[in-house]
Amino acid sequence: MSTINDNVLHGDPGVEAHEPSHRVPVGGEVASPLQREAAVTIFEKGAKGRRAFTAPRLDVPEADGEQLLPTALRRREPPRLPEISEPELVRHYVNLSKRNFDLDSGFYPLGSCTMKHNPRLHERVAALPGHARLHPLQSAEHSQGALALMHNLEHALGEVAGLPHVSLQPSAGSHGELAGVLLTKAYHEDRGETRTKVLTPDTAHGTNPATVTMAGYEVVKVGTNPDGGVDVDDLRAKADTDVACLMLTNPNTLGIFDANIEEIAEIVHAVGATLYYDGANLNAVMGLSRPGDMGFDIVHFNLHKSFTQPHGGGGPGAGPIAVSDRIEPYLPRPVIVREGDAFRLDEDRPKSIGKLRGFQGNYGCFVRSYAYICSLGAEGLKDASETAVLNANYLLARLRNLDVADRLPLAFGELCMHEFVLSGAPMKRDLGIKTLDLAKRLLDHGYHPPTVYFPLLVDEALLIEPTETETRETLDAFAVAVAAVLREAEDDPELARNAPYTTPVRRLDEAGAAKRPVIRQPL
Amino acid sequence: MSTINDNVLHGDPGVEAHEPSHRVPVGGEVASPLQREAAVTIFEKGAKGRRAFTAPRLDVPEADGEQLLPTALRRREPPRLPEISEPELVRHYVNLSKRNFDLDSGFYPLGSCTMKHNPRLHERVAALPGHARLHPLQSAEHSQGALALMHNLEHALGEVAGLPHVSLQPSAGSHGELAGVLLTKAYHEDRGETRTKVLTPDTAHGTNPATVTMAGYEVVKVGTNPDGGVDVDDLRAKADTDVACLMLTNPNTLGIFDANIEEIAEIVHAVGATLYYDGANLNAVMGLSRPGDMGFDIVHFNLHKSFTQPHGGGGPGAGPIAVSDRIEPYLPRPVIVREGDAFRLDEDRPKSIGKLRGFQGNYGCFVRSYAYICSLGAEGLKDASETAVLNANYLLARLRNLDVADRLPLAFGELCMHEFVLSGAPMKRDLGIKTLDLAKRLLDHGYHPPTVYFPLLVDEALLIEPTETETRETLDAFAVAVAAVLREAEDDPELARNAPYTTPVRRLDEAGAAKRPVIRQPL
Amino acid sequence: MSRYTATTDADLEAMLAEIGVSSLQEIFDRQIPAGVRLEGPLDLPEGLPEQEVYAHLRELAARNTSAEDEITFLGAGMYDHYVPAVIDMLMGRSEFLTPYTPYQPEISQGGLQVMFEYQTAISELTALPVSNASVYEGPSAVAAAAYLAHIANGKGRVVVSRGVHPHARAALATLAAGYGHEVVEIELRDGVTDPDAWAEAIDGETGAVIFQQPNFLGAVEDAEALAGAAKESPAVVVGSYDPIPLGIVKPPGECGVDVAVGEGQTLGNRLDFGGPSFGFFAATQAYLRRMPGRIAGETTDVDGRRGFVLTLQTREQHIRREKATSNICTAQALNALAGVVYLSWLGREGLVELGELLLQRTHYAREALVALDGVSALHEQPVVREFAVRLDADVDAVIRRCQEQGVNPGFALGREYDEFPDGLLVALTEQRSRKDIDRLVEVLGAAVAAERTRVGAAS
Amino acid sequence: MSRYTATTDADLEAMLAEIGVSSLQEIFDRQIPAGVRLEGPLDLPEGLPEQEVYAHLRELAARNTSAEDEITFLGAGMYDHYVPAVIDMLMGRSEFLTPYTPYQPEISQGGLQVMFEYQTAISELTALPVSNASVYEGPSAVAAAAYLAHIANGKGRVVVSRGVHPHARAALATLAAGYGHEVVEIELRDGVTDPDAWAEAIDGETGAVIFQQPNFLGAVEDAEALAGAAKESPAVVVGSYDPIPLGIVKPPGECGVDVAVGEGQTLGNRLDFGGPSFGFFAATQAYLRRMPGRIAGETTDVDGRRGFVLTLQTREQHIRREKATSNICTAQALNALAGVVYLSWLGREGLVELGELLLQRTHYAREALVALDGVSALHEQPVVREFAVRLDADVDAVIRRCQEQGVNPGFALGREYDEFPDGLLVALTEQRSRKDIDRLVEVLGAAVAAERTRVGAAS
Ligand SMILES: Cc1ncc(COP(=O)(O)O)c(C=O)c1O
Ligand SMILES: Cc1ncc(COP(=O)(O)O)c(C=O)c1O
Repeated sequence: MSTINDNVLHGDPGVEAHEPSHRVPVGGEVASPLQREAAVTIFEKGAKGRRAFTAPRLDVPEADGEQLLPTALRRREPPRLPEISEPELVRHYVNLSKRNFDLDSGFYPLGSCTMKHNPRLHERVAALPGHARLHPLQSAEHSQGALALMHNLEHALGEVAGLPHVSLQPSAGSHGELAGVLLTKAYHEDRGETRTKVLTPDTAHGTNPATVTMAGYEVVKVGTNPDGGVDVDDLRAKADTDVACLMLTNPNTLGIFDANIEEIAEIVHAVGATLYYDGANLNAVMGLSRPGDMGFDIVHFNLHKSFTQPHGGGGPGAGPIAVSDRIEPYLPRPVIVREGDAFRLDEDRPKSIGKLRGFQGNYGCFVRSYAYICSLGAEGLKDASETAVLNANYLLARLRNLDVADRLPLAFGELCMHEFVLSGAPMKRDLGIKTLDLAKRLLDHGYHPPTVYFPLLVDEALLIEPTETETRETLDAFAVAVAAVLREAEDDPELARNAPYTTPVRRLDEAGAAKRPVIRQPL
Repeated sequence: MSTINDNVLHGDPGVEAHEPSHRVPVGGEVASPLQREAAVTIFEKGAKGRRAFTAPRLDVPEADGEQLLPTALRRREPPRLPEISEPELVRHYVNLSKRNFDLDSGFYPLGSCTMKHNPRLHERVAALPGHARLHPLQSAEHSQGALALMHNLEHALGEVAGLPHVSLQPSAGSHGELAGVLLTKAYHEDRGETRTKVLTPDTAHGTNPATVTMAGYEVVKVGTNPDGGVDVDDLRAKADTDVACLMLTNPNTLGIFDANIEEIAEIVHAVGATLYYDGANLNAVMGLSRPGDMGFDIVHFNLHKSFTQPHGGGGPGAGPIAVSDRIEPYLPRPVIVREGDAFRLDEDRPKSIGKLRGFQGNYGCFVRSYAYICSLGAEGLKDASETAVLNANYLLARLRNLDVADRLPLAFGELCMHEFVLSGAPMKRDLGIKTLDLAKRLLDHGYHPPTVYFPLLVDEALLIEPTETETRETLDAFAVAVAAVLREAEDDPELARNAPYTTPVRRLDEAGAAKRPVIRQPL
Repeated sequence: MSRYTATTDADLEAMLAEIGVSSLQEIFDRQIPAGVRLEGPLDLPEGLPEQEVYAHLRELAARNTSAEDEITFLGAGMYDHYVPAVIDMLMGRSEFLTPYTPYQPEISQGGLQVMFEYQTAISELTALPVSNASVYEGPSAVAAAAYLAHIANGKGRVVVSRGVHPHARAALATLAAGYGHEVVEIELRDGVTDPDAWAEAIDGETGAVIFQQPNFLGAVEDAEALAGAAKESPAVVVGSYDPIPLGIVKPPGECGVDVAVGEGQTLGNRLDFGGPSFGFFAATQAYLRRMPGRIAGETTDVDGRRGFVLTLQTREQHIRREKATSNICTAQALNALAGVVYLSWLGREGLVELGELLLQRTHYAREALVALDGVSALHEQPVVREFAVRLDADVDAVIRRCQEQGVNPGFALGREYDEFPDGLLVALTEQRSRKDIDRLVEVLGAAVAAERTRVGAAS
Repeated sequence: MSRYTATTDADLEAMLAEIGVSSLQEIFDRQIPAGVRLEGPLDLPEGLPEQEVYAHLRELAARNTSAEDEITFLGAGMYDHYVPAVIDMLMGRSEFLTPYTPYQPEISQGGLQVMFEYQTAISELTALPVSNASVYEGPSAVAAAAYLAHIANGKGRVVVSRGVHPHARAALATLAAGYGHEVVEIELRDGVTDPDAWAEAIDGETGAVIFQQPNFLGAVEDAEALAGAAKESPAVVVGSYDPIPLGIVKPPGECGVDVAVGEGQTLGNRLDFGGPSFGFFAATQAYLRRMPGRIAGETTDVDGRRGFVLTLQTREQHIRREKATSNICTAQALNALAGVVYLSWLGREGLVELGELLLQRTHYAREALVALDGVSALHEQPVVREFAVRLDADVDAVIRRCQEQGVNPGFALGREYDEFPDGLLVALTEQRSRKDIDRLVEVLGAAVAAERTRVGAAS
């Protein structure tokens, strides 16, 4: 049953085709604007002697360079960096940028990545010199603003997590995971226990098992039940006193909130293990349900997901962690200490696991996420999660009501949280196009495709996360596009199999790239 | 004779065609990325109640609004502005931006417009709060930095012009022209003279005659001699004591430096008229030749041309003027006065023509142009003009050596200054494509075309100004593209006549737009 | 070669060969007469590395007291409104920042559509059907409106209220001196344009009448009455409007105004010590073909796609030359972009909320100030975002005292109005909170008191 | 609905109907067990308008003393280099700022090519053939290099010079505690890694040896000798490099280093109170398939066009999970973009000029400081951009005195090195001119003198 108007339903502007009266002439020399530009690297541009940099004058008496740095320690030939004027430099990278799709240009429902709007206010405040040119070793007295900001952010994150202590230090989600597992190790070792295993569900993100290995534990997989939650029996069977930790994402990467979370926590705690919350999906539950209240001991946040740090094409991010009282003594150092109205960094933490990285973490990300929290407040954060879940369920329903469901059925459950997983298996069987083909064809419609082939336990998985900052019209249009690809494939599956057609490059030879890696420009 | 290598000559990457193995399927639904997006305005997006703005709380006791502003003075219905969330707003305008060609993306040889590189440093310094949030009525005591900057800029511009006094006030070139002609009027009136005519050559930019009319003078046209300079005999015939001024561009819009400039100045001054320098082409002569030394009384600068203020798609700009001693008393007020180390604005200028606009002019542009002058210094400005002239002559030679000259001959002279004019008349006659067609076909090659159909005295004119910030490779590639269009037209002129094909929209119905003007969105 | 040029020695050699000259000098020697060649270098400092230019410009900035450095109530034509961050980003995009005027519409649809949207927004704001794509700024827009009247009806007399911004009146006078018009100024009475003097001044030779809304003293004029008074005359009725209050103040199109102009700085543009901003210029249908400046219009391409072009160009200098409606060429496209983005950001409800907030805060500030000893109302008219008071103390001295305390209390009216030597004009924006107002009250009260004591002691 | 969401009441109603639920609450009630639903609101302040968030963050910024507020010689791992304006612009472009990791190469060629160019630049800089696309930052990169050694040779012992940044040694220790490695620290002698102790510590069970170039005291190590000492052992030779001096200092690839890592902040990234920046990670060919993180590779599309993809992904967590070479996922792509833009901006000649300039200014500063009463050299080794001195006065007190004069003289070595309680580490960048150095000399000289007087007087 559709309650929205037909224009929205059928009038996807993204595919309203204009039949040009003059196509690019056959045999003509000019391809589509981006395709006609062959990729040329910066090392292939410029000319000997060109430069964008003007060195400051040597304003001190010149000493003998050989005296200051003997030849034996000196470089013989300068690195062959580009030689290029500023205008060329600008054009090169501006034109490269045009070969990227981005969130400010279109819908980006990449599941598990929370591609929500990145407010520009955050870039403005992060660029204030008082933040941007603050040296990390500036004395506490001279960095009170930064320490106060971090303190406030810690409080806010702790409140969202429902856990009292926060360290902002880790650099990303996976770094937070590493911190969390090392905290678990320190906790157990401090109690004289040596544990060897960490449990991860088969829906877990790859960083979870990879982290476990790095921290010196063995990975033990836990199964998934028919509702998409943890197989509690399997968990019970595997939870013994060798187990240090269960790492869980909740809602998990299927978009399913685990109905048995309380029981799971009990089982894990009963054997003395910690319960670790992979916060990549926190965007579903802010202000609605708190990991601490669910029984989690350690939580990481991806500030670049729920808290709007722009993804930057693969970072930067930040992965703060929140922990319970019993984990607190082991937190990375330094910790921020408040004394009256003043703040300082405390390095004197004898039980600390130490440091995961230099200085105080990715402060620039803290500024952005803190600004976001200031903008939204308690109500706004809750609204964000509610709307994220609403949008996901709406898109799911739209797809269902466009009769997409028999080709792309929901993998688990009926409703979802902030994201959902469809299986492309029937589509592959009936139409002969794979999830990858669907994804590539969506590129021609101007969309970033959902996450594909993850989570692993769903055949031909398509993981869709619209986020709260998208409009209903966008969701409608996307649903129509998916339906259109399926419809088109009924007539001619080759269209999708050979897609995309309109992108700067088309399908790339990834196998060849891996077989004969060319990972730098030969000069 | 070509001294550059063949790769550069023949390997224009802009048109190196890839023959796609799968074109957009015939009858397929998806056009090229930008063409598939139908134009949708911001007024057609959003939904009732959406918003990007959060109003500050009412933090004062609420008074009765009707009391404060009676109904009779009140608006009944709010204006129907867009209702849109911030993410939608951002996407709308980011996507609109992608429908623009720009200088940071490619070559922009638009003659008479000096599309030189806009350094980003200038945006950074202009955005410093001490400049950007300075109120124009701030007291002199509290705006010493701004006044010093303006004073320094006045000095630098005066030095480039070779004239001692500068007013930064006018908002653009044409505004500077208006100032200049009004100054002339004030000068003559102050001497008890009433003059009625202003001379402009037929190569003059349209703003010149338009300005003359606005200032209450009659336009008298002066002819052009076979070398592209002022027809001195014609000038001599028309220069009488009714003439208030001769407005000249030198080099003129043909890119020709007037060989008779000294004689011209003599003739004009002999009848008591002023000589006005339209500085739009100053980029040819900075540090090489000075209008003041040529005999000009009044000069305007286009800071958005020679001095890198970005054009902004049609402004902002700034049009400062420099004048000789005898014109100085009439300068717009206020003028900046230096007293010891302090600066102040002097409004007490009894002979001043008054004000052309509010406050002190487009200060934000002054900051950028001043930064540019600081970066380049005397040598750099000279290098800029030398290179601009070198690049123009090189491109002219490249075209000639690619055998383009018989279809697109140089309109006047042999060499040129910073720009040159080709005539498309032979091309039109021999190949059946007009200058407009060539321009439109160049769009498909990824270039902004040169200025077309200006100056008016050249048939099918093509006015090309490469500027100094382009590389030799770019000039080579452009020359190859022009040659390619001509070559292609020999086989099939329809290709150019129907071009462009690859732009977001193709040729537009301009006549229809003017006949039935739709200049706002009906709501 | 500078960092912005790219001609290496090898390039130069090859290029000279291609041109067929032996040196760069030869190119100039063959074109520039010897008598006007500059021999020595320009008397300018040496060029600097980027970092040093930055440091120098930062040092200059530091010698200014900006709206970040004090709590400011300075307005008088430009106002310290908050500029949302999206505007920085959009104005900074190369695609908007660096192109020329959209002469090639096929590759300029972005800028052209922005103009079209801008025109729509201004048309909505003013309730007038026609808007151009921007003129330079507010005061010169007033002069441009009078020029439109001049070419429309040829009458030689302009009647202008002294409630119009002094800079606008000055710009009008400067321009009118060119084409020889008489300008008659009408006094204010009780803070608004004297209606009797206004009506009396308008006659059959009056080509334009001009008022400002709210006027320079912050007072909301009875625009309908002012426009009505010109009804029987040939005059074009021109209103110069502050756009911010137009969410709540009756728009020109509903008051009988023919041409509405105004300063666009408040719409998403920075103060920038006075510019660049933009002027808006809207009119009734009758004046469409007399408008100055660019106008974007909707049309279709050869494939039927919707598109936009510069239209009605036969008004313009590059086509019509001496017969053009104006000489304007480069205008303020980028600032007008900021304007339409700002209006979209505020949105339909936001503009009204902003107006109501300013109305309330301005009222609060006015009441609190006139309650101070030595401060009284200069007029009692309705005000929206700015108001005038009289000080029983030297205004400049009081301002100086306040600035020493980090508060800029406003504009000394005596700088522009001989008739108000004791006047202070106080402006509000949404960035001045109640706390800021309370601080103003405290600081101004103390400054007035101190100044009176000083003078009392001296006498 | 906030300003970042768009669900109007009408939308909500329609959407719920489409979903087939009666309320939003129902969606949650059906999924979240009652016991773990949060009943009350979060204990957080109310949301604020954009302008108030800006004002608040500005107020916090004002409580910091940044490198704009004082003349700073603070370094010790991060340095106040000038960040060219082009970098702001490029990092601010939505197309670089907002996409995810390039999982769909067809629409991510911009980011992928940047990675490829970045890898090339780092490879050139280090003279090593293999670079990944970035890791988090410098100190954790050192720990990651040791982990690479661990998975490459399985040896349980890491030998690390105390010239390595204390934070890097800490990160190494933290990580090594996880997989159970022993870490042995080697003392410094005369400002550099004690060569004898170093050589002695390396044995057949040593999986990695790690030094820093220049080391934490600013001294240029004999990298070839240090690497040479490990030649006979199974150890992976790891060097942690400051990239800025690599225009003039012998690169790791010419010194026998197997893995070169380092802090990338100096390459076009802001200080940002410590991050985000990036870590670079380069290696010999032998370690290509042990590298952590993303790697971009060149390939072609079905039409033969050149293109770029993420490659060798079987190293990575999302494919290999517990068998991955690292758990890293989100790294520092945008900061690495800044890095390659910065290196291109400097260019081949610029990097060398910058190095030589720093070498000279650092020498000048060192000579001037050690000539002061109460200041002496902590070591005599060659230095490039940073050096250590000893103060005959309480270092913290001296620093405090200098800061009161607007000069930050550097880092108190005692904060990290018990063996150098009197040490001060002074860093230069191209933003510190001779004038700044002279001012440092003046202020530091006075501060040391004053502090000695105070102590003398007290005793
Ligand atoms: C469920 C889950 N866990 C962990 C991560 C890793 O986070 P990061 O990329 O911040 O290291 C991700 C990232 O995609 C994720 O989706
Ligand atoms: C020769 C000439 N004169 C005057 C002008 C007008 O300058 P502006 O656009 O700054 O008003 C131009 C602009 O193109 C020009 O080329």
